[in-house]
Amino acid sequence: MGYSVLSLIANALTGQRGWTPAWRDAEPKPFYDVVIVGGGGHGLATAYYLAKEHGLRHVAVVEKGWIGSGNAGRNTTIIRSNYLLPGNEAFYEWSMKLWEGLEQDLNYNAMVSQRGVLNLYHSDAQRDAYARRGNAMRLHGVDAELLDEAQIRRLYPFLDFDNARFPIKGGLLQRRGGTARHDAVVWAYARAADRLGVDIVQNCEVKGFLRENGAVSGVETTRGAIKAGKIGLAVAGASSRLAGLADLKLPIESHVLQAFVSEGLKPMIAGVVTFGAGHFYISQSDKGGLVFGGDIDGYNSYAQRGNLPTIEDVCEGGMALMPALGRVRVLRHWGGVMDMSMDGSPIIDRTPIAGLYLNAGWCYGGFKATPASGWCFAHLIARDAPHPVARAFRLDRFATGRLIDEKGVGAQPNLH
Amino acid sequence: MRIPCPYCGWRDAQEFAYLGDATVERPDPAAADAPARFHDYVYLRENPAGPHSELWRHSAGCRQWLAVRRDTTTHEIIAAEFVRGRGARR
Amino acid sequence: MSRLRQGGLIDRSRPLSFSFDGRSLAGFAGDTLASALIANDVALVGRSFKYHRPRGIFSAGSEEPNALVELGAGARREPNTRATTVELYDGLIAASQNRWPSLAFDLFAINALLSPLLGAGFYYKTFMWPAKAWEKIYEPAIRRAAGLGRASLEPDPDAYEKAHAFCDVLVIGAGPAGLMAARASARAGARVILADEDFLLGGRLNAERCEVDGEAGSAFAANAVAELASLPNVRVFSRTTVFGVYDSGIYGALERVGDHLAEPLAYAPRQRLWRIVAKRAVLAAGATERPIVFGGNDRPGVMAAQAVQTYLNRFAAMPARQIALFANNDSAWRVGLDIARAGGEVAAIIDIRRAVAPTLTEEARRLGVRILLGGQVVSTSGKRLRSIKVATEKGVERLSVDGLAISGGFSPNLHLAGHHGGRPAWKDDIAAFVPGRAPPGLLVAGAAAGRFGLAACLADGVEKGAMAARDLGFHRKPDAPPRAEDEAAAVEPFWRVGASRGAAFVDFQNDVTAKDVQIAHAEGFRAVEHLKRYTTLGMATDQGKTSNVTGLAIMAALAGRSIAETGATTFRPPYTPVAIAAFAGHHRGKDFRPTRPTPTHAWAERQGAVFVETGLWLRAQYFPRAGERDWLESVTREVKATRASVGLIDASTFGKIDLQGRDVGAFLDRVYINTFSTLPIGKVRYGIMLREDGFVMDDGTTARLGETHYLMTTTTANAAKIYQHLEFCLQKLWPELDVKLTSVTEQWAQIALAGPNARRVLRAVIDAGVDLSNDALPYMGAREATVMGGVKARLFRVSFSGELGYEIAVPARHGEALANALMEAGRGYDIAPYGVEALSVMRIEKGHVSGPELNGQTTARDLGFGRLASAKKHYIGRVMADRPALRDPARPSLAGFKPVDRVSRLRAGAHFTALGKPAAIEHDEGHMTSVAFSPSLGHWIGLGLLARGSERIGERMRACDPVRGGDVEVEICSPVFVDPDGERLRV
Amino acid sequence: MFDFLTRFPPALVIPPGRYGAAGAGVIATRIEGLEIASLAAAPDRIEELRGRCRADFGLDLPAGPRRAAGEDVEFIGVGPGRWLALGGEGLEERLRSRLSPAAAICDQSDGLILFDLTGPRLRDTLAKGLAIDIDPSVFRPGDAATTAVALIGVTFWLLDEKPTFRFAVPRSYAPAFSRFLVASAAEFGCVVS
Ligand SMILES: Cc1cc2nc3c(=O)[nH]c(=O)nc-3n(C[C@H](O)[C@H](O)[C@H](O)COP(=O)(O)OP(=O)(O)OC[C@H]3O[C@@H](n4cnc5c(N)ncnc54)[C@H](O)[C@@H]3O)c2cc1C
Ligand SMILES: NC(=O)c1ccc[n+]([C@@H]2O[C@H](COP(=O)([O-])OP(=O)(O)OC[C@H]3O[C@@H](n4cnc5c(N)ncnc54)[C@H](O)[C@@H]3O)[C@@H](O)[C@H]2O)c1
Ligand SMILES: Cc1cc2nc3c(=O)[nH]c(=O)nc-3n(C[C@H](O)[C@H](O)[C@H](O)COP(=O)(O)O)c2cc1C
Ligand SMILES: [Zn+2]
Repeated sequence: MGYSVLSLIANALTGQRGWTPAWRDAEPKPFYDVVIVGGGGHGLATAYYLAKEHGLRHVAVVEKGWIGSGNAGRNTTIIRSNYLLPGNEAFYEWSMKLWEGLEQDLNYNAMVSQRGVLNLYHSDAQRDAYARRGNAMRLHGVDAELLDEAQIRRLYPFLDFDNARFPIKGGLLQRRGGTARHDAVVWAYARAADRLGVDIVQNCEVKGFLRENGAVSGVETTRGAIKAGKIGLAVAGASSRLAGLADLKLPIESHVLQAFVSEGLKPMIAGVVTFGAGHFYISQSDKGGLVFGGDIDGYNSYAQRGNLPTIEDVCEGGMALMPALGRVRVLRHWGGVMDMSMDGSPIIDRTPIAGLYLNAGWCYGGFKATPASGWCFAHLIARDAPHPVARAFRLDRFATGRLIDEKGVGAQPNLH
Repeated sequence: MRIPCPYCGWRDAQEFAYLGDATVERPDPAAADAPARFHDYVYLRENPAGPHSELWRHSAGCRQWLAVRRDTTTHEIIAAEFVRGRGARR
Repeated sequence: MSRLRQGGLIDRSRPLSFSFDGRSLAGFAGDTLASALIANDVALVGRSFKYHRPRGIFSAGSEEPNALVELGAGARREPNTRATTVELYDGLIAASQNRWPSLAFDLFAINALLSPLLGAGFYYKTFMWPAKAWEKIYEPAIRRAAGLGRASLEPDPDAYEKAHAFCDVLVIGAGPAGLMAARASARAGARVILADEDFLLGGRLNAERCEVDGEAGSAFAANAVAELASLPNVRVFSRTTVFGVYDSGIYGALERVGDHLAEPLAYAPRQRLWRIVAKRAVLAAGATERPIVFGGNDRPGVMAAQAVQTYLNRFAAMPARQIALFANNDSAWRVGLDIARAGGEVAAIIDIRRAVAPTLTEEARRLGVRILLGGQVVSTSGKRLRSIKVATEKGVERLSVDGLAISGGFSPNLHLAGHHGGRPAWKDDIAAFVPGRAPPGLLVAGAAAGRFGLAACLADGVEKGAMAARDLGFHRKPDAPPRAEDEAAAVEPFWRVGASRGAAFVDFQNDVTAKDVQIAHAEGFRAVEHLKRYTTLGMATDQGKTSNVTGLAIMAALAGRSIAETGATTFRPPYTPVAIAAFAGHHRGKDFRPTRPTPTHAWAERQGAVFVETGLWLRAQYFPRAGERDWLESVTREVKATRASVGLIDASTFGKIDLQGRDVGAFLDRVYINTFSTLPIGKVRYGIMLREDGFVMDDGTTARLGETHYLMTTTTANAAKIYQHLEFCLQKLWPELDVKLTSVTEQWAQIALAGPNARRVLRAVIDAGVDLSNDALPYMGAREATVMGGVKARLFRVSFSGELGYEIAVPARHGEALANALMEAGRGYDIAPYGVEALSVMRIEKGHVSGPELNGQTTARDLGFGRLASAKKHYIGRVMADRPALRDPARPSLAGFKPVDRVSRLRAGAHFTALGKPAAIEHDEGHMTSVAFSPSLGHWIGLGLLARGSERIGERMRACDPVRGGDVEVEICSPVFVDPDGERLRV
Repeated sequence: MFDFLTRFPPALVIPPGRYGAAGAGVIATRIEGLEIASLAAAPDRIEELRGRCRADFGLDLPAGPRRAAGEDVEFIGVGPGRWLALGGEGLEERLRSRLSPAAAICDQSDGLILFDLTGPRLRDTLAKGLAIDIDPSVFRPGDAATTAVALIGVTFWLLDEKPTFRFAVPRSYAPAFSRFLVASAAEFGCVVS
């Protein structure tokens, strides 16, 4: 059923009996034109755009658990397109554009909220680096403003301006940045894809690949073999494991990133704020919880949980930035396993194995990419050619040297 | 997480800096296929779900580089030893 | 007053006064805020999250979903505080929250009327039109209605700290199981820590009428605690919640040191965050009672049966005048009996079961309590509970009650056992989850392990405590567990009254009803985690301690699955919410990170320096003088003075690494792109280091002090990183090399003296006999010497400023004296101390690269060091620097820039685009990295990275700076603006 | 944060005085007059160095994080093949003349600031920063450790059972260390002399 005020009223009057599943819990069929592995945001968006933009009718998404159980369901929901390097900026801006029309396109309120993303700076050098980035954005036609301390004070008067170890000198603001309700994005894509005939197969873990003449021809799953014309991997933190099943080694390490939510509070923090002198960023969810995070723990992990040093480090950053947070309590903290790529940027590319396509390496920033990642991955799979805005995300860039290293820290994933 | 430094004893992982995969060996830069081998050395690291050999430096302690065996699914530390002297040419 | 005349573990000799919503009330020491409210007959305590329904107190512990208050005022205001865990103190101020204008009359209560519209997921289905209205209208309205309490916007005035503790066995929870576990392992000789979140230890022993070893339970607990506290190998922490299990036996715990006081004691923190490193742990956290789901089960006056028992026995407070009980298990019967024995009026014990142990029914009858077997409460009424309707075989009956004690059974508090991802296992006989695979070293005992009888808990505690100790080599035959009885504890799984009317709550705090679970089921959100995320079941501040199991049991029934198949959601820390400030401890404000002063800090301060944070260091930025209007004027003066005569700056923050050994030269050849093995003794050379991926990592100078002795300097920012890198090379890559590294950064104060008069000034401080002539100490020379009458020193004739320059290093304690001596010696030359700003101006004038150019994205060729790289040797990064994209001649490379209109100001971060082309990314050719106002040239200058920059001298470009509204036409020039041939260096 | 700390500029070591609650739970004394040097030996020369130390100083270089003290010099193990030496005037020269080139010797007398800490509540205070078990049953006189306290790298060793702990703190971190110490000891009363 289509969602609208009317459908809500109709159901309110009939005791909520009219609702039907948002997506079918499909049984796997023996063959699909395309099988997407991974029912996170990226996999589901890919399937949706394969069906919608490229007219594919036999597409399945296979997910080892429940959809959204990976990073799509556990990220801090920040969306923005404030990148520095050309290979990135055009792509993330395309994603931003898709976010801006997403809810109407999918008939689902994913609470895309453009409340502004503010990156604070604390030194002249940092200001210049942000100016460089803001200018790159503006040259791309993207909104960016460089604010000074007085402007920041007006926006967030309760930051520590007067007793800070690293004084706040200003910030880079992208007003179009903001947040989206992460789980809803997954459900919205699933529902929209399902309506276009995509099979969403949950509790179906890929355990291996079927091979014919060197090419992949299907997947072995916990629910049997599924043949496929093409296979797209969109398994976020598990990319190395899946690629390993096809004897591919990727320039990726899996690391844990933690996130935090506080108890619910009345509105306090309007947009997204990031601290430039420590590892801390924060926003407030519509429910009222302060959602925040910081640096990755910094060691390879598949455990989906982290440790106290990072938790303390994040909260130290929080207190340094906003000493009014003191009595706000951490309600829950958790971890997600991410693909940290060797230059901090993603990969959307064919693999050396015919029929196998790769969408990986999103590090801690792939949520905002969800729409464009799906869009571009669908394009690549359907047309066998990279989408123009994702052309830089090649797998061979490590060999050619065309790296996209926003931070300039080199092949050291735990520093990206 | 705590790591048993062979010199200092059990210490919080916070005292250590992490570098990752300890199994890669720096190739001979003079080899004919050095570019390909360096590519693999710099960019392709082991990333197993399970026991992993990895480099940690006891930065806040004895400053030694350690090879630590650790399970990436449980964070259990299986063993730790100095890299110096381990397979080193004397 | 509902306070009983006698009994309870409160101290009636210590009355306390407090206020709730402005009303002054009284309680006693030993009360919680909740028990004091009950004793004052306050039933309405808060409003619910979504529908703003009136709510009272439901529990007596940290599982409380309803009674959340704002505690304290002003900067100390603490939202969402559970009244049930707040220890009462004199002067306590509490206020209800999430209501407007008042608790009794709340306008948002209209939401309750809309509740048919606001079912699970309603917001995903609407508010989409028009698209722009979300941020402007819908979202702000949703946000204002949501949230709970209000955080203070003022800095938290209290102190917090962290601490570490180590033990053999950590026992979590000091109920019967925990006390026995602690005693057993302590008696065996283990180092034990016993922690309990309550201020009174004993757990249920303080709440139930029971006997242990012939004593009242609470007395037994007090004695056991006293024994433990007296043992040297035991530490007892009360008011301490163990909130998380981390790796390698690290447990996070929060001690509320001063929360039971109006203000923390002077010099004591409010809270202390403990990292407890335990070889073994015993989780003895008890069990939480579950409500039953039926229409109107959230009304003030409906309370968990165990909570009623706690208020009665521990706090001597009777929660209501006429109380009915509604249960599916034996335990609630004893609550009814306790009420009756204490003189309360029990309206009825309603049990869904038709058969109940005769011991219970007989005792109830004896006390004159009415029994309704096979009965179900189908509805309730009253803002504060006035009556309930009960359905039995005989029909529906209305009972007038102002209290309803409910019990749907018990859920073991196994949260901590699940923190490493182990899934709990369902046990039908007790209708509960018990711990599955627990974190390594963690044992579970007592009710937390699903053992609900007192004797069983005591015995289990002894066993687990002894087992933990034995595992660690402490062998001692454990004492027999104390004598006690296992009361009847039968239970029949029952979740929800199917035939009930009105909103039936599963999760009280998030207002999740049985209907919401139904919607989730209909819409396919059937996986427990989908159920949780779609309905928000279990996501409130109580994390579903009372609601999760019920919710998933209802889903299981709808989906036709067993509870075991349905499974539970993931347990995550913290067990109860922890203040952000506690995790931060001392590290806030100026103590967020250490501040590192330079050796001449005090001297610079006396010179009037303005300081700037450079990493952890605090360095002099510039030295303003009276009459100067702004920093630019001061900096310009400092540069002019230095270039005209002489200036000095503290350069101690550079990393200094001492290298000794036979193979240092060979080693340096492998880590620098240029050659150092050939460097003569007494000489300094500039070097570039690459990362293994071929990009520049750092630059700096290295001096050869002896045949086998070198001294390297690194940039301030990279000092630790380079040291680590060199250690890596030596320990991992080339252990055969004889090179010993020692950081001497802290040992030496290093002052750079620069300007045409530098030699003259230096002469005045250097001890006699040191030849400073150009021949004896030429440019890039180094030597040891003594200064100021015998202070050992090292002289390096190097220059970042481009002037005749020396860096003089002395042991750090002499840094200040050296600065003073140089100032004194330079007085006749108008010597000027200069700061990092002037340093930066001079290095830009000289075209020296620094942080903004060494940004990790540039190659040696980009920066003009292509020719420095030796082709005759291998070095780190060489192979990868040869990749095609790194050799691309179109890469941006270093060039200089001047504004065409010389009065224009340049700004770093501007992008270069072709003149006459639109300012768009297609025409982006690089960016300005560093700029300065050049006092030497009288206009702004810049360094930048521009595609083929070095080949385009003389061309003009736009420097676009839209974020600052600047757009300046610039001319490309050599990056060296001053003294291109370096003549001034060599004089 | 304790208000009284805000009176002191973060770049300066907290001056001598009494801080916090009444009493002297912790007493901190800055030690001056000792010279300090670092020793670093190549792995294949450690035995040689040991021999020379034994011969010239009558001391066994500790093989682990421990202290070996003689008449006029003491050695603290800080890593494999690495020691700190402490002694009276001319230490560096004495060491160099007897131990070079078996070890690289660097003067650190100015690089490290020494504090002696003692008092009945010292262990409780140190527990607020040290992630190391310093219980008397575990950490005994003569034991040493190099670790971090409140983000500050330190080496410390236990001199006696009173207990007196001696801390060597990098010079530029001494102010931060003193702030940590005074804040942590405030509840027990802290005397800085
Ligand atoms: C704590 C945290 C905070 C973050 N914050 C942000 C943020 O603020 N902004 C932002 O832009 N990004 C953020 N990210 C990153 C972002 O969440 C991810 O980059 C993005 O979600 C990854 O894409 P995905 O949604 O498709 O991944 P996922 O949701 O992880 O999808 C991958 C799916 O593949 C499934 N899968 C794995 N193996 C198999 C198999 N063998 N067979 C079948 N299925 C399999 C998994 O179960 C999973 O559901 C954050 C990440 C984390 C962990
Ligand atoms: N008859 C029944 O159905 C039934 C059911 C459950 C319990 N009980 C009774 O309850 C008692 C159970 O004994 P027990 O010792 O297992 O539990 P308990 O409830 O007596 O004690 C648990 C203690 O752990 C503390 N605690 C919980 N989580 C904590 C944490 N994270 N950190 C610090 N402290 C924490 C609590 O404050 C409490 O004091 C027995 O007397 C038993 O008879 C009876
Ligand atoms: C943006 C965001 C907001 C969240 N808000 C809450 C919340 O209000 N209450 C809650 O219990 N958990 C909240 N969570 C955390 C989830 O409960 C859960 O921990 C997270 O999605 C990771 O899943 P896992 O813990 O099941 O592994 C939130 C998570 C995110 C990403
Ligand atoms: Zn160590």
